[in-house]
Amino acid sequence: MAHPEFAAKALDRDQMARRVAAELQSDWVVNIGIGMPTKVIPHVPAERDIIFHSENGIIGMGPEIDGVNEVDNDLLSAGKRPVSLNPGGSFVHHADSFALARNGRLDATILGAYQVASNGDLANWKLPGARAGNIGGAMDLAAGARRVLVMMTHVTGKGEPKLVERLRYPPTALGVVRKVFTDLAVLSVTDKGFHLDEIVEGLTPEDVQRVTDAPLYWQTAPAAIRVLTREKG
Amino acid sequence: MAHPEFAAKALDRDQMARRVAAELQSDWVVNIGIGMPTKVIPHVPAERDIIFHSENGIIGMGPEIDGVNEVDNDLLSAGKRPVSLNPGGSFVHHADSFALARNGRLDATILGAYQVASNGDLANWKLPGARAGNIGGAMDLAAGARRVLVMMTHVTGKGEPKLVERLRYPPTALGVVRKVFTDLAVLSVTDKGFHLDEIVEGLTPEDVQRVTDAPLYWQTAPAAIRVLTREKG
Amino acid sequence: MKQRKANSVAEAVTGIKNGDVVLIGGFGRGGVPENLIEAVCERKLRDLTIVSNNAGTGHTGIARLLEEGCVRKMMCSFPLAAESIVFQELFARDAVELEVVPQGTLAERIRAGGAGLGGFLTPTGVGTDIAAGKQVLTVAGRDYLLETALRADAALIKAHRVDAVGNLTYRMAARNFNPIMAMAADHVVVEAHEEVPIGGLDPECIITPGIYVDRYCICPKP
Amino acid sequence: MKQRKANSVAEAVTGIKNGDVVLIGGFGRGGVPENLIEAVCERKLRDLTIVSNNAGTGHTGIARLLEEGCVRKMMCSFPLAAESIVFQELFARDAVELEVVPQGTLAERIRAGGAGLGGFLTPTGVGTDIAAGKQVLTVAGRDYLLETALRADAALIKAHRVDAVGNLTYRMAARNFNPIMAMAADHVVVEAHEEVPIGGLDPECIITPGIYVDRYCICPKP
Repeated sequence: MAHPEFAAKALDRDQMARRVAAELQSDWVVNIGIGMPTKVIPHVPAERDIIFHSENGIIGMGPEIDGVNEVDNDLLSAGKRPVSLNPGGSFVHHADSFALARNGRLDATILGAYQVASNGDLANWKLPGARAGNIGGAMDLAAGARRVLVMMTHVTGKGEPKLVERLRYPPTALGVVRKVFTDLAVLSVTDKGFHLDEIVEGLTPEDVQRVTDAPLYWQTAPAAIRVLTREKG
Repeated sequence: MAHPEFAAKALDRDQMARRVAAELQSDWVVNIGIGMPTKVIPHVPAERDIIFHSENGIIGMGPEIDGVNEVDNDLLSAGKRPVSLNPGGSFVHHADSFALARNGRLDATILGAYQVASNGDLANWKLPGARAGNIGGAMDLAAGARRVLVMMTHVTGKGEPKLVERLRYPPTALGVVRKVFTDLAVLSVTDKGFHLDEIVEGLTPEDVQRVTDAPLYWQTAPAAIRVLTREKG
Repeated sequence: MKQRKANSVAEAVTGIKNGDVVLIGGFGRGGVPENLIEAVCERKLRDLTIVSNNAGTGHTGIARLLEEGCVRKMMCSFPLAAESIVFQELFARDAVELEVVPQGTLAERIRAGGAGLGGFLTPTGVGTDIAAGKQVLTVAGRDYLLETALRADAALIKAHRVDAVGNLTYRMAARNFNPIMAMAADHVVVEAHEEVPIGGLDPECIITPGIYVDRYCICPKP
Repeated sequence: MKQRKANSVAEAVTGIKNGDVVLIGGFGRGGVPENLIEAVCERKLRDLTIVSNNAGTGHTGIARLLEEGCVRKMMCSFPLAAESIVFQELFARDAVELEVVPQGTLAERIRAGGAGLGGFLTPTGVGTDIAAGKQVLTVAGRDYLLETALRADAALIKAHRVDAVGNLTYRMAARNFNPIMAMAADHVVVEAHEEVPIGGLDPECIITPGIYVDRYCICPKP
């Protein structure tokens, strides 16, 4: 959820998905986590040939299929929604699927998060003090992918910053996040902390800093987030 | 090679293979090592359904094919001789093949040996003092199979005993050998050392003891080795 | 030939015992041996440890096993999905134990069990709650957790095709945990959609060799 | 789409460099990428570490690499086969280094490298010369050697069929080390018997997904 103050200017989920899609480069192998990240696939520019991996053993996963009557449980995304297999795709068992996650051939994974710290620490599986949480494939993907890209709202539903100086949530992996895509900004994790790469139109760097619980640094004029159109890709 | 004194009474390789074949029980999965053990397959009684494994990823290997003109290098035994695949057979890669070797589903492996000690230690890869040796799959098979069956001559070409109290050769695996099939006798490895199960016809237990470098023990009259006929099975 | 085929689903699961650690294939609703699980429920077994990626959906399958009180402990990667209502209710009142394992580590622990290994070093979980009580070893300058192999008494497997030798193929992403679980249990029970004659499966395309299968039954795809 | 197809065998191997650790598939004469090896020979590279089950046969393949002085070190399980005449001659006069690795440990070290693991615990080699200098860990009362993962700069792979995406199938026991080696190297080069259109390989029967393949060339089966 966007910070109430900036709600009107914040990107919607579709726009966020477009921005993340634009980040993915030709010939990358990209793992798609559950939730918001699954929206990225339909927005990948047609000329970029990207191979999507789903943790449940799909290499060459296509977009989720909407509006099907008969769901085939044998071809679901990690989020358990019906998907297609692209031409040239294949199936592997779970050990081989996570071998890929840790192998070095996975160019990127797109994950949701509760918090990201300015040193790249990621929290996305357990609430503080909770007795249990859902790890799923996130720990392996975060530890193994070449680039961990996080896609999340800039603040919680209660307006609390999710970009922080030190995690207050139990970590999923340490020092792994490369870039964060929120509804307000795109930020890189650097040796000096969060670098503000892009801002949604109509906000200033200082606006973004106010809803972020870690120091940001930026060039004189960070670019506007490039979201081309609102139409479905 | 048989001890010169007993050469006339010793089993030939074909007879040894018959005796080992008789040991294999229905529904066993049996790995066949290189050399002498490959001769076992054709002698398995027809009513026993045994699945042979070859370390190079063949499950359901048939016997070696003699006298073929065109050797297909894509279907060779561990000893690199052309073989067939039995109906219901399949292929796995090397990591999966050795997963099977260590899995517990491999009922037996049949290996050759330089020496076997009365505590079950096996030596079959390296000569004492040598700079290198051929391990192949023997260490994994010896460590992983449920039953390690050794098939070897009772003494070396120079007449030196190969059944010993303590290995003088570098070990392949410790305490693993279950049973030894030589050209003179069949012996079980027990907590009390080598038990003489069967003897080739015409020899006494004392004869076998004389060419063995470890104490043997036996019942009043060990059975004669059961080798039914000399014809090819 | 070893008689692997059971005449009914009920007959197929007679080898599962009270107190068993049982691997159950599937990811979400894909590749779950639902008929075998239901048959185990009918047997009213107790003190099972269930190893599966999820902790049940709705009131069928693993959820029913939980509901009928068959389960002492769950090992899974994603216990608190919206659909795992039975598990969450039991867990809230301490009526079931839970071990949460990262999904890739769960898969690899099972694979190690199936490969006769004692354990492995993984980068997953270093510096997290998952590392508690585990040895950290450094190889070539990188830290790894030592995770131990997981081997089970039994496995319930969902396959697509089977032959009388027990060879299996799977269907699309329903493959998931099934092939590695089939290697990691002492007693492996399979439900398959259809049976083919021996030789009816291409030897190049058999995913689980029949040597890992103890019993199978046929449950046609609905 | 990534251009994986090379126009010639020579072009396929241009990514191999002096000093590389190179995995080479095959067991005996089955599944050996003979054309790729010959092309590497032509490049007169130096200081290669070759990882393969055997140490060459006669004067071709790995034996020729050795004979031409390209190899600094061999890692294999069976170096002294009757046919490895070139290797044995070089080894006798200390002109090549040797690391002998049990075959299953070799396969598993490569598999661990391909699976992003740091190492694994194996029962193989406990109490033998192979254990020298290695850590012994006890899990559930059994001793295991800690063996480390093996990852390479390059791999030379022999496949049966390939499509433009790089998906591979193998032929019978020529599969052997090839699929695990394809996962364990930064630069993977394949020779395949034949090319099929995308979609020409059954997704259920693809053994090596194309994501692991950097280059391939076609060398029809003789």
